[in-house]
Amino acid sequence: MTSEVFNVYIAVLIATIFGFVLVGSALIGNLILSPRQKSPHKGVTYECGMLPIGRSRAQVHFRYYLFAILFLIFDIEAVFLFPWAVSFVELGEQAFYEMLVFIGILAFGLLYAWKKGVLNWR
Amino acid sequence: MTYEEALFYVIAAITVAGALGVVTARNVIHSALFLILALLGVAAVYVLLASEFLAIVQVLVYGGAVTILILFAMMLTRVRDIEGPLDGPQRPFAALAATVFLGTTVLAVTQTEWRGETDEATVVTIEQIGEALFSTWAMPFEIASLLLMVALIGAIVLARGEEGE
Amino acid sequence: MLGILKALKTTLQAALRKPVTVQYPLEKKELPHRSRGLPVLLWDFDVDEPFCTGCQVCARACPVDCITVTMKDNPKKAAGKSTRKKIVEHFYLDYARCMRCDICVEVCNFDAIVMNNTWEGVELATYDRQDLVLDADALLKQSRTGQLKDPFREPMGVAHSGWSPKVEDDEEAEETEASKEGGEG
Amino acid sequence: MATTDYTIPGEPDLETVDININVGPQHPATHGVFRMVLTVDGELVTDVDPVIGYMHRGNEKLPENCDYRQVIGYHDRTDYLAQFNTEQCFVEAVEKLTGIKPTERSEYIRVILVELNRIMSHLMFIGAFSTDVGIFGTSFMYAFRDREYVQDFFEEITGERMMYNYFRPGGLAWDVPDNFRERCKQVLGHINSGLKDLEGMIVDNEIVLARCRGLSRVSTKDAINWGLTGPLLRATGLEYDLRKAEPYSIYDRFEFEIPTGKDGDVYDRVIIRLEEMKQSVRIVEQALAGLPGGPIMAEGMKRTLRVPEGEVYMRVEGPRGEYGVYIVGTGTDKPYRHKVRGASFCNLSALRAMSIGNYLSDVIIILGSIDIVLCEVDR
Amino acid sequence: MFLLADNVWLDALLRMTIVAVLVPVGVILLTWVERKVIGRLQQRLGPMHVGPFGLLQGIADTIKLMTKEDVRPDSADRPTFELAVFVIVVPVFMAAVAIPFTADIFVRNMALGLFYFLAVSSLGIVGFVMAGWGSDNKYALLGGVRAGAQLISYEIPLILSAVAVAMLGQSLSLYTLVELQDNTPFIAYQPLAFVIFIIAGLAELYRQPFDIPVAESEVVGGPTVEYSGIRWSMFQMAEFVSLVLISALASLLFLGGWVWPFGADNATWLQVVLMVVKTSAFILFFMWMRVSVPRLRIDQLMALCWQILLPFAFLQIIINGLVLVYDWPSWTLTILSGAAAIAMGAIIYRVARRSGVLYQTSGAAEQVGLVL
Repeated sequence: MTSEVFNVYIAVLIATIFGFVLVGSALIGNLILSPRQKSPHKGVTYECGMLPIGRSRAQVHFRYYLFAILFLIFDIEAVFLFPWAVSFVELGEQAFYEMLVFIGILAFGLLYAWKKGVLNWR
Repeated sequence: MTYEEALFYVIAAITVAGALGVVTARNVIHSALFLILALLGVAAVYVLLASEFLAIVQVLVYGGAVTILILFAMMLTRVRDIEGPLDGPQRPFAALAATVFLGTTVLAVTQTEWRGETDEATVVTIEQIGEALFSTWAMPFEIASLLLMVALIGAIVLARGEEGE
Repeated sequence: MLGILKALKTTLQAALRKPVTVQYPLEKKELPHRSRGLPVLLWDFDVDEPFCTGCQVCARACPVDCITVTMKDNPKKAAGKSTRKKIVEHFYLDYARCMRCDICVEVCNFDAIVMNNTWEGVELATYDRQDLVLDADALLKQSRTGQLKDPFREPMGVAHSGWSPKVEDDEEAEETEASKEGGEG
Repeated sequence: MATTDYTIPGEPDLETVDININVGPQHPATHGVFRMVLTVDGELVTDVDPVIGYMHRGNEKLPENCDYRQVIGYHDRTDYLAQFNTEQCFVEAVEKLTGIKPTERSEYIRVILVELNRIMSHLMFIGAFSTDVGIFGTSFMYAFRDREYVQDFFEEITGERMMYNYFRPGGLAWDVPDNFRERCKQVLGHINSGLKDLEGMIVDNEIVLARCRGLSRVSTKDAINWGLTGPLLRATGLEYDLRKAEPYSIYDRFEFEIPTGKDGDVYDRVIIRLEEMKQSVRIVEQALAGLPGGPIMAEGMKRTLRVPEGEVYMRVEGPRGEYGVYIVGTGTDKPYRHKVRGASFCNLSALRAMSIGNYLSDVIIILGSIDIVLCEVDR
Repeated sequence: MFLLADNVWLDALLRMTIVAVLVPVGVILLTWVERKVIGRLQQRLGPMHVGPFGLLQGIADTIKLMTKEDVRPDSADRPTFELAVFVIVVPVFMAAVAIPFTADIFVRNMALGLFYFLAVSSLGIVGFVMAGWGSDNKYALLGGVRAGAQLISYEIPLILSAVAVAMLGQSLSLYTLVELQDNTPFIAYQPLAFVIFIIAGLAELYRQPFDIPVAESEVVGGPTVEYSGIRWSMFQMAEFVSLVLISALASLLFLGGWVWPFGADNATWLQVVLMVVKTSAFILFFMWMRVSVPRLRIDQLMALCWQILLPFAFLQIIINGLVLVYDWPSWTLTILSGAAAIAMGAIIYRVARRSGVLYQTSGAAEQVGLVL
């Protein structure tokens, strides 16, 4: 049984390596084939043909962080949903209502966010 | 199964390297990226332990969600490189905390009765997890939802405070 | 959702129609008779010399000053072959500057210049801008070789005085000339 | 590890700093070489600084050294999407100053061409605007497909696809070809079927509605104060069209409506332009029906046109709004002063006020909805 | 499951080699198909010059991209900038492991295939944020955070609609889920989940109308703006491969994969044909969608996700739970889910037509004290 799980993930390991190899070989191929001409203007970041004004790595808006938190919470909920989805029929009513309560509590959180206008971006 | 062991050492090395990178990187974004490496390494260790579900959860929650959260959090601040070691008056406390933590970890590692070969690790299917979660551990499960909701509301309250300023 | 479905329907309908693409270098649209390419000079086959007398009217009328002309005494007049006292000596036209306004054609008193309505000479892609400054020989080429079949030369506006009524003759001459040259070449 | 310090000396350490972004001159969404410097807080635009002048070619000054015929060519290049409209404006200005009466036939042909040109310009607008909204080139292709028919038609008449140089004080440069009527009807057919495509893509599309409705609302009063003209003004609900308000040429002979909006928002501006195309088709049909024969050039025109002393301001309803020409004649063959009022320039002046506080994506749409032609702005 | 070789390592290597060969070939072919399809939908011809009907256009493009100079901004954060490409492409490869193409053709039949696919494909998001931040370009930064926010948000409805399907099959193995659809595909039971899946899938592929991160008229290509040549083509490759994977997943989950309508034990060639037809139907639909609709705005996008798709995805799960726990007949599922789908469409329709969730007057100039 262990080996079965392990066998599956060998393919994942190899896929990972293949991904790296493919991208790497493309980049190396490019390195060999491409011309290289240094020019100070090439190194300037694109900003519609003008020199960039001020810094580029400014802070992102707080809004994005909030959505990341929302995502994290619902992601964790989804993690709980998966084992439930495959077993709730066998477990019967009780499991269903447990999940209903779980979803309900989180839905309340979503509703709160909604009411507070967090989902409205502005 | 020697190659499994070999694989373990490789993965462990990557994980540790990632973890070291987190604390040594001078740029916080680089630290966050090293953190992804370490977290994914842990996921790989879970696979070696035949805990498929846990590994995927690790990838989904830590590899995807937490990383993005951290990256966004980093990008909220003024990202810049930190030159030289961070120092401050709390240095002795940090040393104490680190020592205690190290001691606990060493104690835990040495005191645990290890199950033995990976071969013998019990494979828990997702159905079993579901069963356990919704019968034996139903109460903690519900409490987890409350915890999540509190986290959500907390974040919103904080954010609104931020916006109010 | 309905509006999006409508948009999907519209694109699907368009896909069922015939594409409108003309694959340019392989197939070329037929140019209308009046098509206004770049100016070219005409060749008078009767006396074997350009119509242009170098009078500089076009150079003065050109809004972008892309024409430079100089004039000289016509040697053929002295020989009694031509009625033109003066003839063009140098004629430079900068295609890069020309804005194809047709005014030079309109003002020319001798019908010496027309707008090119063939596909010849429309490619302006050169490696050097200097290559786009054409002299009299180059400007006369299309007329002399017969590439220019039927230029649009209607009386234009008030400024136009008489133009050579020998369109048919010119064309015949052009064609015979072209076939002659073709035979020789 | 890179050891760059991103802090800027003198800046407080923990304060959110807005980013300044150049949009233009080399940006896919700024039609032409228009540049605006946006100050962005996250996705919201807190300030807009329009920068113009990249296309300045002295189009007002140059004609002061040209005779009146040469100026027509420069007018083509002022608003390169509505060449006939600009030519008409200039030619009528000269006629007004000299007292020349253009012939009946040439007036009709002018109206037909001008209205077709208006359709062409609006097609261009719809195409470019829908690209701004994010339709992947589809409406753009449809609009250009139909524009091509009109351009072919114009090429058959004038010989040029864009810079026609066809109108002359007193009439036209030369007569239209014999199959003018049939070809014109063909073109109208293409336009009518093309308009259906464009309406299918844009009108009632939920995403277009969601994006454009209520965006950058302008009240009539504000619009007048800003000097907005054309579809931007009509979108606010004011029925103001120079063709009706101050009929020039022979516009008083045709029956057409002035489409107006309610909210003055981006959506209204788009719908109005779609509607105006239909009205233009109506005018062309009427003009085609009434097209008389006769000469195309007024009697007694001199070889060199000399304009008497005096000044004139002539304005016409261009696709973008009021296009005006101001000429001071001194009895010579060249204008002493030549001034152009570009509709885009005046409309663009409201950009800052219309965009501030909107999303970055919306500012692009608002800019698109103004329908600027940079050559007309910078001249 | 049969092995190509005795050794599991060798077997995995062989299978992945096939995938790794197919991916570039498929991507080259797909770019051609996409350009042709879009061309036709816009009444154009599309590429015509290289090869018959421009068939070799993709190869010509590849050669061009390969021999292009690799330009990197001097101010870019080099490790982040360079690694971003890997972080975007590798998860796509990892995700490909889980997708079975027919009963016999797959890399690995995973017991938790669906879960694994969703988890792994979420890793690529990090790559976009990295690319955006590492480029040291404002457009890239804006595009990067947009990509991050959009992709994480739509991950949730995507996962939830997949959970709804998993509930029907009581399994997370894609193989099992497909085998269960020999009579009726799940789309018949789950129209709502299907609609949510397609919308969320489109958003995950950041294609129109959800191409906000790469919006050309706004952020000029977003995170990819500073990437040139082969690096840029890696983004393109990742996009196309995930397009195929999401399409394949949609046909597996909702259209019965290789099973429906010919039953579970049809010939392998028929299975291949079925899967190719279904997958390409989705791909063509996505391309069709791409040319037909405008782009949403970021706040509308978020509102659509969190205020419409998410509640309805929960609704679908609850409907499924009720019907399955109380063992109601399966047609109730169809009716309830269908009704909910229609309700969702109606809500979107109404909301788009009035000022509301999707559409807000952005307080405009008054907010900054500028009175028009």
